[in-house]
Amino acid sequence: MTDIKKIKSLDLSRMDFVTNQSLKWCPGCGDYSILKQTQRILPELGVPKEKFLFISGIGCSSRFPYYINTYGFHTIHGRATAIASGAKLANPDLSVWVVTGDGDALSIGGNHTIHLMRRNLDINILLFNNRIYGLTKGQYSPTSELGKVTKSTPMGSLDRPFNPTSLALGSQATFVARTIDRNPKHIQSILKSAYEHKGTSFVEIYQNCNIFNNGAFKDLTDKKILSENIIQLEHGQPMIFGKNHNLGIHLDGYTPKIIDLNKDDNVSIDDVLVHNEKDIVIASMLSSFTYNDNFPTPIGIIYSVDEPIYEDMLQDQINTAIEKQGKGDIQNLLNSGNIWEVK
Amino acid sequence: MTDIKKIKSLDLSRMDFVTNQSLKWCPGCGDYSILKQTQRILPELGVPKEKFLFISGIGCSSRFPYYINTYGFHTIHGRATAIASGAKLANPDLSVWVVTGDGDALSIGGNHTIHLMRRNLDINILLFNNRIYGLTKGQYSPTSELGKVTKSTPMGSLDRPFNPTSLALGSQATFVARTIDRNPKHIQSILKSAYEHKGTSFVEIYQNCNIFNNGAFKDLTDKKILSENIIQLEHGQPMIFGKNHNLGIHLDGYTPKIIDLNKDDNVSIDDVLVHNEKDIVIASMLSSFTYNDNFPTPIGIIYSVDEPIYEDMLQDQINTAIEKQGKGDIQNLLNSGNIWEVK
Amino acid sequence: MPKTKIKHVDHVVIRFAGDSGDGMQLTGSRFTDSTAIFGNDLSTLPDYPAEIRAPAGSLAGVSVFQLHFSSQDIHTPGDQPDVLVAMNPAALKGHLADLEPNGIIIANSDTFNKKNLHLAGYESNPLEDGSLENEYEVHAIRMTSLVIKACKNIDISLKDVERTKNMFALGLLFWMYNRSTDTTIQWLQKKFKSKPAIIEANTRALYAGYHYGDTTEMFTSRYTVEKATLPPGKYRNINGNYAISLGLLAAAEKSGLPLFFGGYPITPASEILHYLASYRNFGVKTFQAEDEIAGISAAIGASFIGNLACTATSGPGMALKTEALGLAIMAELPLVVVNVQRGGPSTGLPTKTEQSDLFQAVMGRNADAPIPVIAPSTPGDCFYAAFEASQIAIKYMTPVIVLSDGYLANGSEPWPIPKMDELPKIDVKFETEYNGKDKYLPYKRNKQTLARPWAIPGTPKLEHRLGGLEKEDVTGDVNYEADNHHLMTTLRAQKIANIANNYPPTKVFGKDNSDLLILTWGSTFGPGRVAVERLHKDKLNVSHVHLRYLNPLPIDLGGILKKFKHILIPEINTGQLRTIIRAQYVVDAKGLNIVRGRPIRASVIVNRVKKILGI
Amino acid sequence: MPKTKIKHVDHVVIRFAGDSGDGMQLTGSRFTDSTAIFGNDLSTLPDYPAEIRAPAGSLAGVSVFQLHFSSQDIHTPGDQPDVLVAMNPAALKGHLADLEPNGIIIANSDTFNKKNLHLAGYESNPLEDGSLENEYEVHAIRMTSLVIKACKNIDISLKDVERTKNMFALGLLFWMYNRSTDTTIQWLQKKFKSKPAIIEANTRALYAGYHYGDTTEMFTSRYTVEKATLPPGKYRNINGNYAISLGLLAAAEKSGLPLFFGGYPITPASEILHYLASYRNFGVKTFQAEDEIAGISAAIGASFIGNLACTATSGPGMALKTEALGLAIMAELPLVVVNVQRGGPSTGLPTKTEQSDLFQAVMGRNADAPIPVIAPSTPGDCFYAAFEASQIAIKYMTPVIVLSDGYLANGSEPWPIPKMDELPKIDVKFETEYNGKDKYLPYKRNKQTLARPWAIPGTPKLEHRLGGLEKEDVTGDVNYEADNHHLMTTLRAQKIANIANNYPPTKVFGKDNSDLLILTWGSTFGPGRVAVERLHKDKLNVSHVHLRYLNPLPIDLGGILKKFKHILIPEINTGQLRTIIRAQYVVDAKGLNIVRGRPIRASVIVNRVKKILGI
Ligand SMILES: Cc1ncc(C[n+]2csc(CCOP(=O)(O)OP(=O)(O)O)c2C)c(N)n1
Ligand SMILES: Cc1ncc(C[n+]2csc(CCOP(=O)(O)OP(=O)(O)O)c2C)c(N)n1
Ligand code: SF4
Ligand code: SF4
Ligand SMILES: [Mg+2]
Ligand SMILES: [Mg+2]
Repeated sequence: MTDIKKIKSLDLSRMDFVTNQSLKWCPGCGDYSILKQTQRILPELGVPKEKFLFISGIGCSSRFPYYINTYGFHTIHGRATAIASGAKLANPDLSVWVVTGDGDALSIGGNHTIHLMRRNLDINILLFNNRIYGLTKGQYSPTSELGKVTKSTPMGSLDRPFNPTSLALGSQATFVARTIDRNPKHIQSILKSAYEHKGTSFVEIYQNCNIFNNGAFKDLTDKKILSENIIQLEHGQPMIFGKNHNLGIHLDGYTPKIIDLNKDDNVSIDDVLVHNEKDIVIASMLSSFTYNDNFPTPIGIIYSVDEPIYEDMLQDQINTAIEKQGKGDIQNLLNSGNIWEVK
Repeated sequence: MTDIKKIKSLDLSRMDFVTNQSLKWCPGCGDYSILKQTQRILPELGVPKEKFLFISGIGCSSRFPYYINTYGFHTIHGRATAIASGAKLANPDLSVWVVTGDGDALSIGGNHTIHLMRRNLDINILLFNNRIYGLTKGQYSPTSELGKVTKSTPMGSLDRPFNPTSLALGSQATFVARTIDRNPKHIQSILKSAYEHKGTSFVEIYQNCNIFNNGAFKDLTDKKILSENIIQLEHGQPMIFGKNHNLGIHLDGYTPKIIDLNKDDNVSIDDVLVHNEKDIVIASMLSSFTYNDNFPTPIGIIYSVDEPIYEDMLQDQINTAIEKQGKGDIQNLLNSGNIWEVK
Repeated sequence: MPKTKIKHVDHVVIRFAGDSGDGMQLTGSRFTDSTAIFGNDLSTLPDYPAEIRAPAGSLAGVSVFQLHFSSQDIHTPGDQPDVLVAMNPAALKGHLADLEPNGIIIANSDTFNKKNLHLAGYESNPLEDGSLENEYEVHAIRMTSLVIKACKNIDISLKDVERTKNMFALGLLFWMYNRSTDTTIQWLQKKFKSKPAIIEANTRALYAGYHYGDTTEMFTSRYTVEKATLPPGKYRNINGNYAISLGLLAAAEKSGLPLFFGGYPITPASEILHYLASYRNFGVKTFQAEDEIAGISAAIGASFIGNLACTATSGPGMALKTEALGLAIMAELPLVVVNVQRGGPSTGLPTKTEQSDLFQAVMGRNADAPIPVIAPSTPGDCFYAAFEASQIAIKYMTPVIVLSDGYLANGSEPWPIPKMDELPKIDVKFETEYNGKDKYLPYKRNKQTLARPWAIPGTPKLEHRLGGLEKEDVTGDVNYEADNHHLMTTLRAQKIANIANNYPPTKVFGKDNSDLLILTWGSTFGPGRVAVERLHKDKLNVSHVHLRYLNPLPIDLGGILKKFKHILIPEINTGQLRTIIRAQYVVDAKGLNIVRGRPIRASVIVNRVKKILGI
Repeated sequence: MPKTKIKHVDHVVIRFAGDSGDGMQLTGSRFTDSTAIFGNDLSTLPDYPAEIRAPAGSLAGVSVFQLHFSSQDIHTPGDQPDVLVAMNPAALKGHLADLEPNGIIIANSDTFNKKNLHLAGYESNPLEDGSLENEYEVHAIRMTSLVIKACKNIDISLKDVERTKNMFALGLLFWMYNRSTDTTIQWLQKKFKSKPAIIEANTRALYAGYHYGDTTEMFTSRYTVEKATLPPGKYRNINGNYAISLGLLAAAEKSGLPLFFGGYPITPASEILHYLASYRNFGVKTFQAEDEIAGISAAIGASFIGNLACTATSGPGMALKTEALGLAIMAELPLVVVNVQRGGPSTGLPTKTEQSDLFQAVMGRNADAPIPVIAPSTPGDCFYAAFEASQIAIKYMTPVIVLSDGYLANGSEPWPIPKMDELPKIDVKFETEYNGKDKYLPYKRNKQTLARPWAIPGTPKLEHRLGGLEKEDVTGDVNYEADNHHLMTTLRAQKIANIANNYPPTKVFGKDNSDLLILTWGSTFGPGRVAVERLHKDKLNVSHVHLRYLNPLPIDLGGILKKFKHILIPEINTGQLRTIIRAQYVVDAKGLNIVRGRPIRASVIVNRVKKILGI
């Protein structure tokens, strides 16, 4: 099937992925950083430029394709994942990326998002989660915290938020990861892993909207406190965090606890849970830390397993059908069934 | 708020809930049993008949409201949960039930379903899962097994199925349960629990479509083998199953295993995991058994926690606003702002 | 041999009616096949309940198949049946009113028991109480008993034996109309290959029916309907949904583009998905999406990538696709959208036919959003409509709507098999080089057609971005300027208007100017044509124009309409084409609007015309 | 005091243009408020970019507020500004072409630096290169420097100081037009209650502007625009979105029904959700749904339960609601659906105005699915349109569409405050007893209106089921029969047609028969009326009819149209009302179709009329 992943260095650089369109995000918007990191890693993937396709919906984040010099499609609100599915099926040889927002992917587009994940097409979803509707000027989104005061909820929102990584896991996603706009190196590494993963890669990117939801992630980006609030996951590594790498996640029965390697008695690194990105129970547990003040927020690859790829199986069916029935001949088909001749 | 749950015996019987419409399901369809059990438990809930509202989408299952003599609304494909949300918000005093199919709730209606669960309105969702599109005559559904041969997939389906209970958990559902058309007592008890639960209750009901997907659940309904294939969950009880109640779920670290109390050495009932319907990690693990041949399929209440109810919070906002600002006076409102008078 | 007379007749309409489980659709199809192969012209109309298996014996559960066959060229499944096969009381009750005076009733009297009579709402047994006697020729036959007798000693269940009663009825009708049982026997042998006992039972039942006619003295007449003089060539019988599928396949072949179908099941369009899904060996990619929106969205994605992309649905699904259609218009991507219309509004009458989505097709979008609309006129014509829609979509870079309907979808007719090498090639030119100075300009239009170029992802150097925001003329960049928007709005409209330049001249059946013109579209072609033929027989000065192109309308139509004193537009809706025609040509066209979930009857049109002409 | 002349003028159009961050909307609103309170008639038109903060200094980033105020009764925000306030080069570049010959330019010259000039596409500085000199009255003022000077010693950031330059411009204009600064000072004090330093800075900037006019000798003239003679009463300034929200609230009050709003944010309709969400103390329930489909679905659910249910959206969202609208039609439930139209197709020009969703509103659904459509004519009229839509919805048990647009939504005008006790009561009668013998018949219609009864869940004994399948007449049971479907289709159509029986007579402005009729709908009322007024001044025999009711059309309209030689329909679309009028009345109405994302100019209409009349 696709050989795009095998091609090596193509002499591309970041500048090859910059368009002539002037960027129209607000100064200070987290989207800039994500754009830049994306433009940085694309040249390193060994994919010819013309084989990249970026598809987005509607929202501030969804303006992304205009700014990245590949094939692109800025579509309609919520449908990027569905349109990308058709594009990928039509030409599996393309490297297809969906750029979407928390409103686009989880509000109006929620259904297409979860269906893409269960289908497991080899598409990378970058969900820019700013926990707000940016483009429509600041209504709460499905990831906004309960009680959020916005233009549409002057007394506070009444909906408990989705946890995008849990939703992804519940939708049979095969790759679930999270990163943050303010951590360029981490974004790069996660985007590369997402690309490497065969199947749908779901990447939640925490993104600051400094106009309508400034500081939504300040606990996770403020240098002074972030190390206590974030746990960076590595497959096969113990789950350690904290300023002095002193804190660890420990399983007491099936209940997760935080232990302090420096302070708690009788605990050692062996008591710290080792991350296993192939285990759905661990992944569910880690994901459940998300809105939980007692635990650090996990970033990195939460879950990653290999499952059959939709477009590969489709191609297999085509091949098998041709093998068994011969390549379709339309005139023969027209002439089949109960035929008679009028002379 | 609502006091419907407090009213006691109202002298209603099953027959009060039977309509004059002739039933149009195929003879042998699993829907009949579910209808009957529902008609059985409604009189026992202490709710006046006129306060029940059944809302459905489109599908065989969605014909349900015509056959139950309460208020009802057979709406459009996929939107029952959204329509029910408006109805419940408009009158929280009603007991609102959604009846839907695997196509209706998880294909076209997937988004409304997951949003209702995160919002946690006090609505009971009964999802009749026959793993097929019945009404449109037998295409595969989002819960059909991978490789399913149907009219629309003559060489087999290519989508990995949703696991409805996992999707519900991933959507922040507060009540997730499963039952089977062929087990009347179990349906009744689950429906009652769903009713008792304040918040959105998600009940997956395995339902045999004897025309287009006959025997989809035969491993779970065939008296000879079902006890090996089903585990019936009870909160606070060890997870035991098997013909002789000899098999149990054991956690080895965080990895579930099956142990045989009669055969395995050194194991006792104390090694069997106790079901805790309040624990999301346990619930996720149990739900993941669903398509796993190595484990029994859990039925019963997988997860049940209390969380704030959308319509209650909405009513609170109204009360608070009236308390603080006084009951709105439209003429005053019209007269507010920058006013001037032309004489 | 009993003394049956042989009568020669021009045409016959048979209606098979029975319980959903009685196999009426199958019986009808078998009779159709034999009749087609025999060489009659024919037209069929299946009609079945919305329920999968409505309660046995109920009125709601009756499934119907009507067949009109003739030695002449015919255009409709017939107004009123000459023969009603009623497999149970409900079938008789529900369809007797339609039967021709003195028509033939063939009933399975075994089913006329108390329970079934009650379910059908009969107080007494109409086969016995004399109520039918003077008006119809009634044959009450104990079909169930007779097949049980015929199938003695075959090792299958009683239920399976009883099921063969439809073969009995079929055999009897074969006898009545002098048809061979051969193709049916062949068909049984193929269909039940692995079940010889079933073959045996059905074959015996078929023969039992045939011989019943031959041996009882019940029937005083047999009929012959001579072969029709159809144009020479190879024929097959075809329904509209299959014809659409083949038309799309043919367009893929002729354009050299891979075929992509994204859709969601919905009655009566689902079969298009089913058919196409079975052609993986043609490289067809079908995608059963999570809903109609995802179906069309996936197709739009595939179109961008250079596939011949299509979707098919019915009214409610079409409604859901509306927003995405706007995107295809703005992005100017080719796309074929098939709407197999059904009764509405809302879920309405999901298994019945209607022509009420014309407004939706032509005008049913937000903003100024023109889309070409083509409607096939007969089941076989669906092939050409789908093919032509693909041609237009590709040539003009636009979505195109094909308006079929439930009758066309399920109805069938003999179909001269097209020769692929006689179909036109569909030119596709993907851009591979800059079309501007040092750059690719995605909205630099073809001067003649106004189509924009199609450069597909994967093409080196031509990287570009499409989107739903207003595009700058030529460059395709986002542009919010006032004059550009006016220009682009005008260009989009002009591009679609241009399509009419390529239409063939509109044909008038009958005189170019006469007292009255019947103007039809879609499946009302048949009744319209039959009505005019009958009126011509009455020497009335009446003509017929059938519209294939609903948007843009043919350029010559205005001139044609002016020459008629009256214009009558029969439609299965409340007057949608009438509105469009009046708006376009400022002519006082009248409507004949009968919204009964069935084709309009030619006789109703004839009557209305006479009334207008004061006859 | 310098020797400035005071000139009396009838009306003035000012356009404030600046970067998105320059606060032009605010400046415009402040000037509007003072002008309103002063007693002028006025009309405003805000226009801002689709981006939240487009790049500083770019053409795309210019935000505009236009204000027309007058001593006369006026109807539009003005064709061409008399004064252009340009806070940067891009603002000048983008709007100079619209300025009246000899118009006044007031520019913040501090921003005319190399970078900004380049961004705006200027080669040289137009304030200095003499290019403007002879054609305009140019005032280049270093506003930024002047506010920095004025705000010395206030303890706020330089950025905050610089921001006050809009107050400087406002102050200067207050001086020029003899307006009081009082209401603005009060407003500042309320708005920045907790930030006294900000109040101080803005106040100083405002005075600095005012005194700048007073003390420099730059300005040779000041202007007065006398109070308009508006009808007596209490007034406030109002925009369309707010007026709609209040109209719905008023209808809830007058009907005694709780108000339920289900919707999804979309420009330019989002504010209706915002406004209504802030009225919890009125018991209003607002539900921000996951999409437009869920928004209308929830509203349908609430309608069944007996609320006054509504939703609001714009074109693309309207498209998504189409299927659910069909359900509301079939279930015959009351529902108010507001569409605030914007430029399309697809995402189009999301912040610009357009009138192109008329087809969609009247005809844009599958099947025969009639819905009444009402369009407000001015921002204040939106109140009455929403109120009347609620009346009709409840009286006829039907969804009703209100077609507003981006201009009405954001534009504003002085509004005589309605008196609640003068508004009609809206009768609601929920059924509580059987309306049939021993049972409840949900489709037993009111003989006059054809509305079905409304029995809400929770009512003992009246348990019943609604649904989207075809209903049996009277009982509302599911019914697939042919005749019933024809009957129900007819009844649904007749019910909607009946609504026209209650319309007030259509008013003709000008003579009842004349050479030419200008027919308008929606926000084109203003330009249409102004054009006719101007043509009357030229003694031309021209009249104006404005259509509030787009479906069904007024019964008397046909008779009126016949009396005019020419009919001209100006619309911000490619001819949608024109199509509807031609279809209905078979009259050869002509269109004036200018699709530029802005109101059509009265002068363009005047010119076209003269051309048609050969003048
Ligand atoms: C059908 C439709 N409904 C609503 C909108 C309006 N709309 C545009 S973007 C958006 C939400 C954007 O939020 P998000 O996806 O989080 O993107 P962000 O702007 O925050 O990056 C909405 C509601 C639309 N364009 N189309
Ligand atoms: C908008 C729309 N799309 C498609 C359909 C056709 N349709 C009706 S029911 C159905 C699927 C039913 O499957 P499911 O929900 O599993 O119900 P079941 O019949 O199996 O009980 C479909 C596709 C429709 N009615 N409306
Ligand atoms: S509104 Fe927020 S998300 Fe949108 S561009 Fe501005 S900062 Fe970024
Ligand atoms: S098709 Fe299947 S689900 Fe539908 S009624 Fe028949 S058996 Fe039940
Ligand atoms: Mg967002
Ligand atoms: Mg199903």
